[in-house]
Amino acid sequence: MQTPGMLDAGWALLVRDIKLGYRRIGELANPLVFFLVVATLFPLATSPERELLMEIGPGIVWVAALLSSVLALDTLYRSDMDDGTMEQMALSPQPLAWLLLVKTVAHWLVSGLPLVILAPLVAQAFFLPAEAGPTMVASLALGTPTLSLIGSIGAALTAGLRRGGALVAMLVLPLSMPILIFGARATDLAMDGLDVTGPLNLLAAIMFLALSLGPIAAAAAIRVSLD
Amino acid sequence: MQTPGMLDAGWALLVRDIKLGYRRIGELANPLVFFLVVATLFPLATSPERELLMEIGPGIVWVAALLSSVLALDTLYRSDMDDGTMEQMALSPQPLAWLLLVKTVAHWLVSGLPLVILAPLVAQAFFLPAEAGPTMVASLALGTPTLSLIGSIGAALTAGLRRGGALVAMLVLPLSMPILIFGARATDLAMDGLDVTGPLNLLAAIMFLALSLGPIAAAAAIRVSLD
Amino acid sequence: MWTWFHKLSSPPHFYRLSGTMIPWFGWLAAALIIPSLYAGLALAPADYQQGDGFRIIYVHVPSAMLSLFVYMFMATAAAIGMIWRMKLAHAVAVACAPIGASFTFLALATGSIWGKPMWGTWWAWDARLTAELILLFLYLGYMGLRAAIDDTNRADRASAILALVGVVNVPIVHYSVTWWNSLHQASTLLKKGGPSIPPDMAIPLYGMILGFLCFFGAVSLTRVKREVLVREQNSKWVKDMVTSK
Amino acid sequence: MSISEASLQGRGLSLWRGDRCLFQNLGFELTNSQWLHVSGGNGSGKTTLLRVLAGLTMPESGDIYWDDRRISRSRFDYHRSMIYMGHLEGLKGDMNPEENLRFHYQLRDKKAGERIEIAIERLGLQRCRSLPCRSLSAGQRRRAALARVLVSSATLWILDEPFANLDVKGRELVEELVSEHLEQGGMAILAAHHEMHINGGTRVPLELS
Amino acid sequence: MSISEASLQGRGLSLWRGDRCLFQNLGFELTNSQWLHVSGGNGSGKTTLLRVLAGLTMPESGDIYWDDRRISRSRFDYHRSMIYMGHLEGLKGDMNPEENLRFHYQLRDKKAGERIEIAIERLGLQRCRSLPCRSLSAGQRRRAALARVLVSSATLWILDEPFANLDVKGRELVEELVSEHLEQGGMAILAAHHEMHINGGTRVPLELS
Amino acid sequence: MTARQQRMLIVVLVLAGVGVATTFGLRAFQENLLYYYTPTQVQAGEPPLNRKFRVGGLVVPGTVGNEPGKLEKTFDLTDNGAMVTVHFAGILPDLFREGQGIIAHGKLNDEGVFYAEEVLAKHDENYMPPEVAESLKQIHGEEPSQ
Ligand code: HEM
Ligand SMILES: Nc1ncnc2c1ncn2[C@@H]1O[C@H](COP(=O)(O)OP(=O)(O)OP(=O)(O)O)[C@@H](O)[C@H]1O
Ligand SMILES: Nc1ncnc2c1ncn2[C@@H]1O[C@H](COP(=O)(O)OP(=O)(O)OP(=O)(O)O)[C@@H](O)[C@H]1O
Ligand SMILES: [Mg+2]
Ligand SMILES: [Mg+2]
Repeated sequence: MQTPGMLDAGWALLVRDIKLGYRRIGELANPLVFFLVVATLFPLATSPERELLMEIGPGIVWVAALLSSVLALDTLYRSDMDDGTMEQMALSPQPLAWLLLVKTVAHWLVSGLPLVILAPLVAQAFFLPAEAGPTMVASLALGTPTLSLIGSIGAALTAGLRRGGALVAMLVLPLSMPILIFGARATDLAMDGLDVTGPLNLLAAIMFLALSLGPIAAAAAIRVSLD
Repeated sequence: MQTPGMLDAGWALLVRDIKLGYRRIGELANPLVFFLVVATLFPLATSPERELLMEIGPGIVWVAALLSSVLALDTLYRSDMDDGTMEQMALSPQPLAWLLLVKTVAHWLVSGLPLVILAPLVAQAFFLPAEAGPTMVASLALGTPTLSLIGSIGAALTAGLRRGGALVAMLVLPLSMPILIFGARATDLAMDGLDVTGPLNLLAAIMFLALSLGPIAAAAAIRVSLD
Repeated sequence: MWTWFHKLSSPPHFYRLSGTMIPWFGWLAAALIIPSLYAGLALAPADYQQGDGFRIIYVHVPSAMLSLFVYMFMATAAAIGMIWRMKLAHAVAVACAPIGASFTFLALATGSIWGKPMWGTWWAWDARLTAELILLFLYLGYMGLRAAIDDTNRADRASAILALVGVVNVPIVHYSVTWWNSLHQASTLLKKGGPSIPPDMAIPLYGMILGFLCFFGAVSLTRVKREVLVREQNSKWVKDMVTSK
Repeated sequence: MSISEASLQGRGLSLWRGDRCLFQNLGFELTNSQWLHVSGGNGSGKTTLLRVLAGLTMPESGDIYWDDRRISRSRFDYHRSMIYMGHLEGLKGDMNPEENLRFHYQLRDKKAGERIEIAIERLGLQRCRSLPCRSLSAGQRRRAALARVLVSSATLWILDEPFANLDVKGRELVEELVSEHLEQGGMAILAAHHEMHINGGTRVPLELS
Repeated sequence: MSISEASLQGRGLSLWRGDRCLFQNLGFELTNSQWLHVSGGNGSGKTTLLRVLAGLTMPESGDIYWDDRRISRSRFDYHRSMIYMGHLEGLKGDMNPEENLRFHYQLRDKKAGERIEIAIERLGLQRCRSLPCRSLSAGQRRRAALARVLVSSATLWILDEPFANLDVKGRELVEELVSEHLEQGGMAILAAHHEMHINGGTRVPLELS
Repeated sequence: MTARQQRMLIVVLVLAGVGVATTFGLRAFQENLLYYYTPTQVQAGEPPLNRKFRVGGLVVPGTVGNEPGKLEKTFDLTDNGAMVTVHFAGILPDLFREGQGIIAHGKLNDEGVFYAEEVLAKHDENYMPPEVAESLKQIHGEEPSQ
């Protein structure tokens, strides 16, 4: 018997999770379509004027990002919890925090990354100036992983409960507020041609904090849920 | 043996679902908190100018309502499906469509009604004029049940699937768009002191249509999911 | 009539029949589309207002009409499949969805391209345009739902329900221009008191519409044929056919 | 005989799953005091057949008749006189066994109230009657599901692996309950891997392969 | 003997659930070629005890020692040499049995690849090896979970009701597998309601009440 | 309740529901569900003051104030009933010309002048070659009616 290294095990889990996420080609489109649909809702509900849309554009992109990440959260650990896979992972020789981190990364790759890539397109639809594009992408690239990491703690805490959906949102959304504020602020500043390093640095700081402490908290929460 | 009437059975189910929904006091707050958080997000993400907020206010309230209703959808039938209660309901002498309607009503009472009640408060936060308040409440009172009813079809279609989250949203949101448009329009009109009977009538029409046909579609979908 | 219906619904019979019909539809489509397109783009006079810009009508209108027609066709097939538990009808519905989505996309795209010079905007949140966009989302939702269910039988019935629910959107797309003061023009061809377009402009348009219909017939039959083959791969007639080749 | 005359027939039932034929042209007839013993190895299609008989799954071809009427046409009557217990227990984890039973009988039978008490006692659930079902042991959950069957005054019991997770006493109890039901003129359809010692009623064997 | 020396001890284990004491001051010792037979009626605490022994649940008091080291201190070593099969199978419904097995061994053991094939054959899963697990029958799923146990070269097997849902042949197979494992010097902890005919190894009884 | 009664009840309820829905629907269509207001409605004071809305109508021939070198334009809109003066600073769509249907989006000021921020040309459903349009004009002395 030769226990696989953390990297090997992590890679296997990553591949599995992405494969499960995209088992059918059609599903590749889901987060994208969801994001687009949510973005469509705003011009429908408010009035579709260029100026207004420009003003609320960054906010909408961020809200859509947050929501589509929260919406997918419920399934992050729930299914592994329900079918016993989580038990097996907790009993494997790999550190649970590492496995959960990998799962979170996979979740981000499936639900967050498409959004980062698609953001410029939505920005176009909201008539945001081209120079704000890179900042929007950068802020989303720094912010959405943090959303997933924070979300993963919430998902772990509620994994043992039946109806987690709204509860996760309740735990996660308040914690995600700062990210939203600074993310949208960065894009706003870029639209006015101002310096954006401040908010971006802050987003990076939060991301690394979440990256190093999040999985440990999540692992502890999962062990409690399994008890 | 004496089969209970539809009203008795429906009442029992309603009481059970509400009891389960509120079994933990904390969860009473969930949809509300979600709604509030989404609504708060905008002033945070965009700039908190009075005029802008006034303009997007009705739209934001509606989008928040729609999203918090979609978010809660996943749990509407899922848990009954997973533990076999749905099987038993499908095999009871009560019409399945009726039982599903009752479940949807319970879902609305837990997730939609608090929102209707809370809306004037949010309207305040967005500086909406007081005369728009009653219309906003009326439009939400007519629109959110429809959202739940349409959502229930989506939830029924995806009840047997593991990862329904984003798919439900994708199925439900397009169909909900008209409600969003007319709901926000009504509030908009009321803000200008104009006649709102048109959109309100339309919302009522859609609600009754959804009320009479929605449960039948949902029942058919559940039978398919159980197969 | 009833026996004909039954015979048609038997997969091997349908397979053979569609095999002979596809070329007919294909050639008919080519024979209609090519001359109509030429007539529309070169022979028809320019419009008194829009000049040559109006010629995009020859793609926009057929694809827009087909987007609605295909949806109704698909929903009807789905309903037949649900009511009479006819698998072939489900196969037809499945085969139609991507085609309908493509027509919808084409209508949206050509509409936008047309809208930019004529209206001065690519897009407006007008009733017709929004409803057409919802139609696209419905097609996508239909395909997404199918993709998410692995059992064909269940996928058939679940997606059929969705298709039927979505039917409410079709009259909204069609009548939006009469119900609301939309930016989109009202109906030209189906106008009360006859079409308000002269024959030399209209005939190529009718030709294109018929051509698109035949094209739809050919493509959909091809897709249904393949779908039937996949679904019936374990049945005797398919195995016989494969071995005899 | 406290249960009125009834009959269940399956005619020409066939079902494929993927490329696999689970059963083809299967037929049987069951009347009062008879029980259908569905047997076969793992994956032979017992669960699937039971779901077809309950009306949850559509057979590819063939029909099921209850009192000579197709069950798809007389759902109300059939479901009133039939109770199904599958692999899933149908208990809400947040409610205790008693609440669960009460809820099910609010949908099925107005008069079941008194029988709930008896069923809880009979199945040995007194100790855990007020625990939420999620913290019950596997066997206790199974017993609660069986209590639901017992409370129903259904003519036809359809039980899928009723013995799973039960201890020795529990298994004997189930055999006893089924026997009593058959003696009163009821019918039962059982799928199980264990030998069954059912004294009352007549066994109708049905072996799937 | 292909498996190296090892020992598992429980000392002074106690656990309450609500106001109920499931076990108190429970102790045992297990070494190579021994198996612990945990028995007791429904709800007596077998599953709970097995989860405690696996390290999933914390006992109220007492400790478990693997090779004389507390398992809470040497998680890595313990989890490497132990495999647990509970009421839940730990199979992803969207993946087929083979993919599931492969995934588990990518986390546990680099060299398990070759043994997967053998395990699938041994447990009779050839026919359904490429079906998504959600469409397997209950018994087939149980067999896939057992295949996971078989593939592991773990010293200690902890199996909770391994016989549930299995047909007669399946039950015999499990007995055979456990016997072989014990003969090779392995250890096992089994909770079951059925009589077990395990020839290899020594039985250490543990009755919960 | 018997099976039959149950089925009847459901059918009745569904039909009643659809009926009520139709009533509301019909009532809704008698009300204001517009994408834009007509000049007549504007004159009657229907649209809101100090808020943006859309006006649609035909550009009245001869009213397009064309100051060369300047982007700003003023013109009148009519629906063959009332008239509204529109002021617009920006690039007009190709199809904008006298007699053409357009939709303007903006605000009404105190003097009743409509300050547009966006002008969209609305094309009607009539298609014809230029010569025909010309001859029609000669016969009727006007553009084909909207
Ligand atoms: C994105 C923008 C557009 C969309 C989504 C769209 C959509 C549609 C749809 C769905 C139809 C079919 C209606 C039916 O059969 O009932 C249609 C028809 C038509 N559209 Fe568009 N359209 C767009 C832009 C335009 C533009 C810019 C023009 C020209 C100014 C135009 C001219 C027409 C015409 C002439 C018809 C045929 C009407 C008839 O005779 O029935 N469309 N459009
Ligand atoms: N898509 C498919 N293709 C091929 N076979 C399938 C498919 N879906 C399900 N099956 C098979 O159908 C059978 C379903 O069996 P079912 O659950 O009815 O068995 P069972 O007799 O209840 O078994 P058990 O004793 O294990 O509970 C399984 O053998 C499964 O492998
Ligand atoms: N909060 C609580 N209060 C009192 N008793 C509890 C509580 N939570 C769980 N229990 C009891 O603890 C026991 C847990 O038993 P466990 O699942 O370990 O039983 P088991 O021996 O595996 O039974 P089975 O043979 O049915 O699988 C059950 O009897 C349950 O009723
Ligand atoms: Mg089974
Ligand atoms: Mg147990």
